[in-house]
Amino acid sequence: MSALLSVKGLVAGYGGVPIIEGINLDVQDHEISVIIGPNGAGKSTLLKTIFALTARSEGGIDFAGKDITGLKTAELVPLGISMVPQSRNVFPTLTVDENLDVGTYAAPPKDKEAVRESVLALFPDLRDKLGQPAGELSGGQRQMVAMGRALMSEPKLLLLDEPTAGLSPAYLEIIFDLLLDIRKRGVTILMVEQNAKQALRIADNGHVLVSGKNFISGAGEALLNDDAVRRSFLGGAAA
Amino acid sequence: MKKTTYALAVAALLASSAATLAADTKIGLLMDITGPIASFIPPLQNAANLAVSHVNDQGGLLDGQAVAVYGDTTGSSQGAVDAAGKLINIENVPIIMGALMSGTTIASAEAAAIPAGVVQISPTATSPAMTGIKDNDLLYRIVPSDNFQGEVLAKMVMDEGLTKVAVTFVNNDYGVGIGGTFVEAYKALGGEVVAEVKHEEKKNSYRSELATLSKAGGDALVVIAYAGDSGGKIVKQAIEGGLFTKFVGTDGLRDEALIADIGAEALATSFFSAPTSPADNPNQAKLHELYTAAYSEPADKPFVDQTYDATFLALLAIEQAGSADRAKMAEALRAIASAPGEKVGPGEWEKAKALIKDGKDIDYDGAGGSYDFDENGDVAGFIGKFVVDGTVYKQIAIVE
Amino acid sequence: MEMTGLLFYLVSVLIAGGIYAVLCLALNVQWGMGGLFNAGIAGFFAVGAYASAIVTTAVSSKHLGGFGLPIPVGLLAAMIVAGVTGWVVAKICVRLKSDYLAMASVGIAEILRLVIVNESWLTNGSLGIAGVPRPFGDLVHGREADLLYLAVVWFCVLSVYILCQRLYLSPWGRTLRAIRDNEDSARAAGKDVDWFRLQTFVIGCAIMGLAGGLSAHYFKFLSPSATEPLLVTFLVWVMLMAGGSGNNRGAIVGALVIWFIWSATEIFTSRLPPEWVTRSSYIRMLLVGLLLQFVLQKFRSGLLPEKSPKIRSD
Amino acid sequence: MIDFINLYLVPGLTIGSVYALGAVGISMIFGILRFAHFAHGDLMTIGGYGVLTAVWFIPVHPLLLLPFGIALAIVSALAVDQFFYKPLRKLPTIYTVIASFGVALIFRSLAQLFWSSGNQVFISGVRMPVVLFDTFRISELHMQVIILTLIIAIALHFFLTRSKLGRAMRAVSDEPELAAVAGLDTERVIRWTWVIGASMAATAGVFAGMDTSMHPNLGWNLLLAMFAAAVLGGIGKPMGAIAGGLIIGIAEETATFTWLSDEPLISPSYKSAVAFFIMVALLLFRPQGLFKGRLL
Repeated sequence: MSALLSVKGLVAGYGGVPIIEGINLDVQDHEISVIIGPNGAGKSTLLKTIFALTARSEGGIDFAGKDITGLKTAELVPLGISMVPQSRNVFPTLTVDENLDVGTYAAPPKDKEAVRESVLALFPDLRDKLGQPAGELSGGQRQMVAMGRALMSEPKLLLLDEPTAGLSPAYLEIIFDLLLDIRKRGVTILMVEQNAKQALRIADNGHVLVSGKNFISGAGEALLNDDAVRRSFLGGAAA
Repeated sequence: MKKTTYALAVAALLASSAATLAADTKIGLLMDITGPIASFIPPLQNAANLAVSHVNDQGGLLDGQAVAVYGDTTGSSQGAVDAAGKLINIENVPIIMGALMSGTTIASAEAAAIPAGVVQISPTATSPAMTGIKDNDLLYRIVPSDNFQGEVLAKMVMDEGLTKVAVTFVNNDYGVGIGGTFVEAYKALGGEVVAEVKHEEKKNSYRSELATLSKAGGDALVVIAYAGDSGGKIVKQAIEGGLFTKFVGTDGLRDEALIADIGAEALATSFFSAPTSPADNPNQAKLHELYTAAYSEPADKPFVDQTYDATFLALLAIEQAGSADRAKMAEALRAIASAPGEKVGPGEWEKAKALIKDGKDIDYDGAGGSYDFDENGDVAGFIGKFVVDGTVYKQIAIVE
Repeated sequence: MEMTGLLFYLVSVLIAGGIYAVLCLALNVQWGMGGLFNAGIAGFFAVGAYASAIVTTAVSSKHLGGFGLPIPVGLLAAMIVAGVTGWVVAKICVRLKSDYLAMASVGIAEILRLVIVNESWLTNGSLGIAGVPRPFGDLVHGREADLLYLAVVWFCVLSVYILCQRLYLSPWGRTLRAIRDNEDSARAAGKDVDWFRLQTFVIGCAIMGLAGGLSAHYFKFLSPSATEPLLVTFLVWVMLMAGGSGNNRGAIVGALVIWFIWSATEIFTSRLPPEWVTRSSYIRMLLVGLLLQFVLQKFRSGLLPEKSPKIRSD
Repeated sequence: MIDFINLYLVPGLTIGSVYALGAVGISMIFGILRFAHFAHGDLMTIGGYGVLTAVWFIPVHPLLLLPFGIALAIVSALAVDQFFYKPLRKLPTIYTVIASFGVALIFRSLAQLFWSSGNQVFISGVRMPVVLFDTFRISELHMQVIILTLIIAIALHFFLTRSKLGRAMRAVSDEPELAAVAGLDTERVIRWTWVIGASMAATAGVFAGMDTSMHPNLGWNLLLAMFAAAVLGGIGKPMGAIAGGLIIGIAEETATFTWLSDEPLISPSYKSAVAFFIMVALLLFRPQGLFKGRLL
């Protein structure tokens, strides 16, 4: 089985200083993959480079059997990739409904109304807030709007940059449950996460990044129980 | 490759100056071409060019042609000093006509012309401060200082039987100069200024100013501003608003454009003051005829007469001096401008040249007056009273 | 073109260029070191010019003044009054981001202009202040007096340059550049960013005031036409960008080069074919506008770039 | 009282409409391109001259020839964006601000080159105002200006909230990086921002020119008040800019009304300072503007 997303020898960074140096990564279809690692390891940069938001200097990216190296973000969205950035992930003065609508602009779905309904089915809380400016919502609700917006283009692959950053533990659970729901709908997820333990629990695959390089990859459960990973990144003994 | 092209272009430009024949004589025309009074300049450049072309069409200057070299003050002191400096040091002109605004005229005279010993003759600078400058007899102007027109205007208004007026003037050296003197003189004559409002140029609406002016109920509105700018707008908006029907204006307002814009009927009871010459002046009509023939546009615009005259006077001074020697200019200028002497008017270069050649004394009487300089380089001037007659202005009285 | 003429033209270019160099150094303190966008240079320049003129002229019934004080006192007053004005402005706007400061400073300059043309008791309004003395004015007359003034102006340029250079290299200057390049980390390092900015703005404004004073004594006559924003604010920006913002020597070189270009272009544009000559002034303005675009795009770091490369925060 | 309406309020609304239309563009450009566009006033001037030129050839009412001015302003705006602003897009925005300073000068000198520096009028002659209820006097032009501005404001509102392009513009203005993440074509949004900003600027320029006369400094002289209006309305809030423009216009005119005594509250000489004082007060006490715009 070939991977949905395949990253080979990716080098990227800012102003000539590489932040990620030769990353290899495969993301299988219909799976949740999570990237963990210490601060500054280049996790977000990897995500941004895949989505063409950061300049790539070397390496290649394949998506769904197609070489997407060098394509622009606006060209990736119609191919079926969306991303939810870590912060500033909603348009604050646009209403929730408008936020969702903007999600369809780059890749208009055939039946916009149906997609909207299915997204709202995933986030029923948003239904009463459709007319409210997104900036007035709580952090967790905003995360939902952001994910909803990303799903409006009916992506095959959803890139999430720390979806639980700054959220209360209660919301953390809700978001992780939602991710499982989203996967059920056939969307592949690649996410960067700080809450490594919880993330690895729901993940099919995990990748550990250390100072811009692959450290170790494996199944989520396997990584959770890996001694080296546990010592370095999960904080002490196994849970 | 590109560099070569640039170098060639620069060389060509420089060469074009060298192409000026040795016998030709330059005259410096210092004008506020860009900057706050840019809108007045095009007809004034026409007027100056007309004077130069009259010279060149009628025998030329000295042994060659007259060549006009412009300097742009950019309406600023820095630019004025710089432009005058270039005319003096690079172009090596013997005499400068200009500048137009008092501020640029005085700055260029103080920091460039006077130190270099170059005569400067301004057609329009009216600031009283010019009189007191230590100029070694180098700074001249052919308009009376503000004090004069303001005083005369006050007398005219009183004589008209208007004892209560509202006054508005544009907030620049022209408006404030005449306006201030007018108010003082008018009060001294027993008149009552019911409202006095200084206004900014180039605003869109002057209705709130007019509201203040009209509230006090004056007999007429005295407008000291330019027809092409705030003055015209104020008259128009006052009529449209039904606030005033009678206006008193100065030379800035006495512009054919005003009649064209407002209509003679609405201005029937209004009158205007403007510098003029002692007797009924055929020279003005003549200049206007020449100007209209050359540019096919009306000539009755502010300062066209004075600019032509100042340029013509400067050219006459060079001819009179017999060479482009700066040191001789002041004396020559006084000789050709003042009585006695045979009268010469606008466009009469051939006649003037012949008279000078014969060693006869001449006296230029221009379209804007007769210009007899006093010891300060000022002219006494005569102020005419004008009313609208059809599409033009008619002079009905003269005050000395 | 006789040689003495050329010499005196050069002298006048160097005097004006020197006054611009002072302005440019002042802007370099504000923008080059502090990253503060001051679009109201003309206002502070005007305040300085009027302060010095009022303090040094003889008694006049037309405006405030008649103090007849020595010229150095006038220049000092110019710096103080412009500095205080700058302080008031900075108090209001310095914590705002650059564009707001730009708009606010344009507005300040406009207000100052209105005050100058309207409050005749203070400034004689649009009629201007006559008889502003030149230093050593009684010593030499004629064009030679310019040589003396040239020395005075360049003495000031040199003094301001030394001051700016010391500021630049001092710990204060380092902090300032740190703030300019990365405000957040400077703030995190416990620097009182707003206070540093305020100081920068005030110092810059005071130096602008000095330049204003110098120009008033050069023209010997001061009217609102000495403070045209185009020739003061705009040109100084072009100069600093062309010279190399952040570099004090660059500021001086930029001032001289751009003033020379501005001044000398007229010698060429006035040689255009006759049908263009009456429009030559606009062509000159157009060229300067295009020159600025060229500098911004192809020549951004200027003739003398700042030595330590800027670390861009974005 | 009727004097207040005739001589202060209606002129205030008229000039306010001009400010409003100009401020919309400034606010949108500020929101989307994130820089203060100092050449916006001169863009108005260019638009005004476009119509003036059309009037010389086609002798109909100038307002009918508005499309010519709009077209000229759009072409000019897109050209300067392409050649002068776009190359600086990746740099700190302040470089673009400086560039726009230069563009303002370029526009002005071009206007002087092509149309000369004199004052030129669209329609000459005294136009007596329409008198309603015996005392209410309003000129035809002012009525046209105010009504057209209202229509434009309503159309703009629907455009921004209902159309895809309008929403995309607001999205880019809100969070440009997120808009890029969402795959929006930012350059296209920028182009449309210039199109709309330039159209309104041209309209405002024609209104201002018709009310008085065209001259090369027309727009530059209005710039400060338009900046104030944009700040007042909240940066990146086009509808706020409309409200801000009207408020500034009315404030400027009515500030000279005899509110407290027989003397004007503020001397008319200081009228142009009113906009600025409002702006400073706002920066001090409510920097996000009246309508919660972005805080810079």
